[in-house]
Amino acid sequence: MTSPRTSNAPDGDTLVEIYRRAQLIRHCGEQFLKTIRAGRIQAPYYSPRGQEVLAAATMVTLAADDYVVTIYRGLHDQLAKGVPLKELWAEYAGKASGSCKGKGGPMHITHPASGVVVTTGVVGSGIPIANGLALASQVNGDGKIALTSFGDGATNIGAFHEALNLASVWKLPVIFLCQNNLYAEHTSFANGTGCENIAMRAASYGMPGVQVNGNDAVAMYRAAADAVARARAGEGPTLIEARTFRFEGHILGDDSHYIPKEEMAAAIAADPVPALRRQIVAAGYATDEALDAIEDRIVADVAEALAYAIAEPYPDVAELGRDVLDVEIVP
Amino acid sequence: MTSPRTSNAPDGDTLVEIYRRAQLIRHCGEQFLKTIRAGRIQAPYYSPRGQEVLAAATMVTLAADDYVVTIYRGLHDQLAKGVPLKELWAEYAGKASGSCKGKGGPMHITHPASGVVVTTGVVGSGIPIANGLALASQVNGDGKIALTSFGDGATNIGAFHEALNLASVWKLPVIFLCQNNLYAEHTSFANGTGCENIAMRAASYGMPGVQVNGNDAVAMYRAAADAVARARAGEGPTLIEARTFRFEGHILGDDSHYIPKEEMAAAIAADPVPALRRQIVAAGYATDEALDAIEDRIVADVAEALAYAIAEPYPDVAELGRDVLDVEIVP
Amino acid sequence: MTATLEATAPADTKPRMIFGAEAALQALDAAMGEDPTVLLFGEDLADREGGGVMGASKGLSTKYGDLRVRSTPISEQAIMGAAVGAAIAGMRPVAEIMLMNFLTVCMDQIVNHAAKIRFMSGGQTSCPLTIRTMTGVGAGLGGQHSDMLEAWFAHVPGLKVVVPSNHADWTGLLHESIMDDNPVLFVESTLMMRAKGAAAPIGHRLPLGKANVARTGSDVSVIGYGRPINDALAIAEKLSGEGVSVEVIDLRTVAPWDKEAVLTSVAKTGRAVIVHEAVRNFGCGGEIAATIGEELFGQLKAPIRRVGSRNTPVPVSPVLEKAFAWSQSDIEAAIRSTLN
Amino acid sequence: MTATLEATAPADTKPRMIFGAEAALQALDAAMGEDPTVLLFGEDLADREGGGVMGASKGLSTKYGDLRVRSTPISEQAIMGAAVGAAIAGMRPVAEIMLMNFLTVCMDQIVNHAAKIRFMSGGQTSCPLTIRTMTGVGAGLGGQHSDMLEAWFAHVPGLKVVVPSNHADWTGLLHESIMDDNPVLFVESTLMMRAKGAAAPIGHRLPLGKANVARTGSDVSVIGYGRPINDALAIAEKLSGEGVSVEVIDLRTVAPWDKEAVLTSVAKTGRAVIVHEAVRNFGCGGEIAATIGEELFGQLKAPIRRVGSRNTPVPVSPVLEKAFAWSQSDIEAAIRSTLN
Ligand SMILES: Cc1ncc(C[n+]2csc(CCOP(=O)(O)OP(=O)(O)O)c2C)c(N)n1
Ligand SMILES: Cc1ncc(C[n+]2csc(CCOP(=O)(O)OP(=O)(O)O)c2C)c(N)n1
Ligand SMILES: [Mg+2]
Ligand SMILES: [Mg+2]
Repeated sequence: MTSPRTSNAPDGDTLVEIYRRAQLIRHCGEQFLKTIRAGRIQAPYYSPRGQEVLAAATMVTLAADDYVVTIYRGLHDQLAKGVPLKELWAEYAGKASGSCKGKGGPMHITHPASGVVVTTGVVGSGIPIANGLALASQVNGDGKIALTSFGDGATNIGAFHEALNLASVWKLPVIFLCQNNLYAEHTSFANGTGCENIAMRAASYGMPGVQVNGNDAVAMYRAAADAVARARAGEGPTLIEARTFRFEGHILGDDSHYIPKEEMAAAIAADPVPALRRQIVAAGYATDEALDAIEDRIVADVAEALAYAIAEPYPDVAELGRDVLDVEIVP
Repeated sequence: MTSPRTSNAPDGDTLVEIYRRAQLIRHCGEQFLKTIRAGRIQAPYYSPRGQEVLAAATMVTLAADDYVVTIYRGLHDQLAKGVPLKELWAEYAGKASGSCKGKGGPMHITHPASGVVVTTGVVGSGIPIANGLALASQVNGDGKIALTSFGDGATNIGAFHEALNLASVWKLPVIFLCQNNLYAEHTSFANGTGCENIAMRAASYGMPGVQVNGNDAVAMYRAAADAVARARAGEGPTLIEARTFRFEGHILGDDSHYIPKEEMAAAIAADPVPALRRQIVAAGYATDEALDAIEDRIVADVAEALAYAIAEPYPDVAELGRDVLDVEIVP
Repeated sequence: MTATLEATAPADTKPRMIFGAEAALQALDAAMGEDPTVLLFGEDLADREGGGVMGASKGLSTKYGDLRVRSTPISEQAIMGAAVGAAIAGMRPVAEIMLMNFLTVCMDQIVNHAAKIRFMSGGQTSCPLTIRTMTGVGAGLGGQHSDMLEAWFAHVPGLKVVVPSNHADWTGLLHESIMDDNPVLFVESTLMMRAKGAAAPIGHRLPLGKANVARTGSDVSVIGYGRPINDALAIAEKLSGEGVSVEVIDLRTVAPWDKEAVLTSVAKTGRAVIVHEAVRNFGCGGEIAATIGEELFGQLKAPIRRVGSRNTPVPVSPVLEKAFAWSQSDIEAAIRSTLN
Repeated sequence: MTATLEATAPADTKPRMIFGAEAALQALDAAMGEDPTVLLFGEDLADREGGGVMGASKGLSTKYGDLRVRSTPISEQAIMGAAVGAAIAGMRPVAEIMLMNFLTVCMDQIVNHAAKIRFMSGGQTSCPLTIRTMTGVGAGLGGQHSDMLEAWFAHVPGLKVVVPSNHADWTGLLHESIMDDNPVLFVESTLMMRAKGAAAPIGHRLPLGKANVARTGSDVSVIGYGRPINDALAIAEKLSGEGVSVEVIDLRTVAPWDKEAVLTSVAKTGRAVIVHEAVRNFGCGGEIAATIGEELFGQLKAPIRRVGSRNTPVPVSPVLEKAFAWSQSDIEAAIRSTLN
């Protein structure tokens, strides 16, 4: 496990941008919870609440056309990478104007224009795919890199192992971001994983493994920026283990009964979003008023996206025969 | 990577027994090569030539009813664990009296009485199965342990990763023996594997990882005996990386064109079988004459098994409908 | 061997109504109580993790101990491999793979090992394991969480495949599957898991490989398995009002399927409709229809119709999901088309 | 769209005779030369490792460079995932999975990703990858190295499945598969790899989804794909001596299959025999037979027969392997039975 902290800390504007994205995730997520709970949208919902700063501080280090591969719990990654609210909401609602025309749904959000090219629902499955994206960049020499985000539980599945080894052997420009929220569904990290941390697993592939507090915007930014620099320079892959916590259950409806109350309370007390706000205000990067204005704007945008998603039409049934193959079929 | 060499070195008789088993493997293997090359038996043949001492020194540390799971290149493991020559030969020849009635063939040699319960042809696939055998022992409390043998190339496949992690989490009485012969088919260890050695991968699972010269009977014996003791004591799994080399190609017909000539020549010069003989004689554990007698006996036994295999009848066609399910079917 | 005509409701007049999870739990509990070699493992299924995400193993790790009931890491190959090994060593493991699409990460253990070990060892080893898995369209879970893939496994000699259509059968068939000496893939329905149905009586066991004549009739045979059986029964009831007599054959076991029961029924009615939830193309319906067509050539009064889901990945949007899935009206239309 | 009647032998009178590996190599070379986005990876296939264990990619890494042609570790999930990712990013990867049974360790990438990504993304991403794999009974390799599993993939909407029956088609179909904008599973024969056959002319490409009427006839249609087509042709030749006129339809593409060509043929002959190498039960033959039976009801002069391998794992002993596999005499018996 190595920790070469060479990248600079984010400047004030970058921290404010990280905060903006984190708040966007938080408000959007809260609105999803409310909307689904109220039955206005039917969708499985995997809340990223608690992991917002991690995603925001990571994604600001990427270029717009860098690739991101994320998972069912991917709302934070998607918003932080720039997936537009309206297409996202419409997709959750299964509408024709959703980013995937309502065919993929929340677990498969895809928006190539913002670099989010794959969202998967099978644990670990996105990791080998990220290699392929990075491979294309390597062949094309276009300088794009790929980042794949996954959970702690995913590091126990075969695809993780195979993909990290291949990325190392091929020196691919890829970043493996493990968002270690300490639980995989109902199973605690300690009960499912044979080693003490994820970062150390990088040694098995001869690549740098970095452990970082994912809830600390500065530390997360620097770790991500380091990995980006390595990948961009053709020095190969990095495994980042970003420690974090999820405040809601695994999926809407899960009451987190398997998490000790004190553990949850401590995590919520250390909520990274308000912590980042305090940090920004204390450092004088932005005033409370300016941050409030950002938040107001977000609240309005989310409300607009929600209204849009509800109002939009469902796809035409003829859509069923489209996109199965490159030509329309009679299904 | 840890190397707790606590077990005693093998005594003279044990070394002689290791030598006997190694010679059995060598002679049996040579006879297979000849017989298949001559077209008297049609079978794919994966020679273990060069890896005999490794298998012999490992298997003497196991009890008769301990489980072994091995691979297509498993002749050395099977003979060292006690699979009888005649059933083995008859199975290679596809005969009714083969250990598997001719249904499994060389790649699936099975002989529960000697503990060889599974031989697989899919790289890495036996590793998770060994966990299940060890699990049964753990539940039954019968003290049996399971050893699974596989190649260096197999450590890059997902099943390896998943199985080692699970064995660690469940503290299973299982030994993971990687026979690192430096090549996986035509791919060199360095070109396929992202890290410098296999033993270090044990750290990813919080289990001891031991690297040993598998061609050194004493070192191999001690490493295996250590792992056996750990498993037997309920202390959990061990990963052993035993370095070795294969002298013949991957499979009969492969001319090893991808192996540098000097590398091959050096390995053959260090042939572990005669080396062990010199060691035994030098230490006075046995005379050359006694060792010759052992070899003569082996040569006779192999010849007898060959003759048996050739003479035995093929299975009845009705066998096709048997053993598909627990009851006979019309296929 | 002919089909068994069996009431799916238990003996007492007012059966207890239970969720699907309880139907599974009843069988698991009974099998574990009866046979100490029955082991359970899979993700989150011990009580420390809540006894299964659906609660289908609630209480079992407490009752039978942590040695016999274990939560696992997210490692399906390791889960399935452990089941194979334990089975070889004389256990009756029940491995839970949360959703059927996740079988795609552990096919090797199922297809190359569990299914073949008895044969490849010449009968020296056997592999009496049960794989419980869940799937189905209608829950809005989309392409990677809804596929019915039983046709794959039916095509693998050495495996048995069971798909229950109701809660009582679920219990009876699962218990039997665990006690069967062959590897069995047991496919449960996500939506039935969340729905209530009549419980099976205590100790209920149903033989594998035997179909159930769920409704007798004389004009047309509807043959299928799993959830669509309930739709077939509903349509049969509806059509009986029009004087059309529909026989409904619930295969229960997809492989090996009860050919005799099916042929007996179709020989009687002269008309057949096959229905399953899986995508129609290259689904199990093809085998059944082809067999009927071959065996009863010249005796059929109408073409054999097949009903299944559409030939696309499972979409998420409710309108598309509905259009994708087989439906009662598909079944009705197929039946009517055989009557013209 | 009707079937194309096409000579499988190239134009010049004395075609070059080549091993199967060369048939594949010819297509790979042509595709790589034509399109710089074509990438190749799989175990041992670069020249450093000998250009593929069969030599099917010999010289390509030298000719097109190590960036485009790469040997991989033994990591099929990583291989297939890399193919999926590269395809999404605009490449045309050809991933080699040494043997078909090893697809069982990377089914997730094929089934949950490659096949569905276009649909699940609403058409925003596509996955133009080709999977080359090898298999087949007769080489004495047994249960884990010989299975024909194409029925699984035919049942997965979004995938194309191609199985050539001869060397020239192999080249023509492989080239086309690589250029196809959908994920294609391309199944090669282990025994054909080692056998010689007539080479395709330079630049040979054959359309996917179109069957080949390999022999015209009027009494009975034999429909199939892969190696048994050659047996069907041999039997057709033999029976022609008895005045029986057999039409042989080589599907070439199993999914989507050329329904029109098949129905046209059977409408003409009134008799059908389906043949494939895979185990008969729940194989692709069921779909084809069921479709013919449904579409041509009342027009058939005899029951549709299906020929396939027996319903067991693939045995090793030569006598059992022979008993397991489909055979010419199976095909002959099936044809004769339709003529009674
Ligand atoms: C191969 C596979 N197995 C099981 C599941 C069911 N499942 C969905 S999420 C999940 C837990 C994943 O935990 P982790 O990787 O830590 O990510 P987190 O949900 O905590 O973000 C499980 C087991 C799945 N989707 N895929
Ligand atoms: C999953 C899988 N992929 C590929 C193969 C083909 N194959 C057979 S042996 C082998 C090399 C294995 O190398 P290693 O693990 O080092 O064992 P060794 O043969 O050197 O003993 C390969 C690639 C296979 N049998 N299974
Ligand atoms: Mg987690
Ligand atoms: Mg090796």
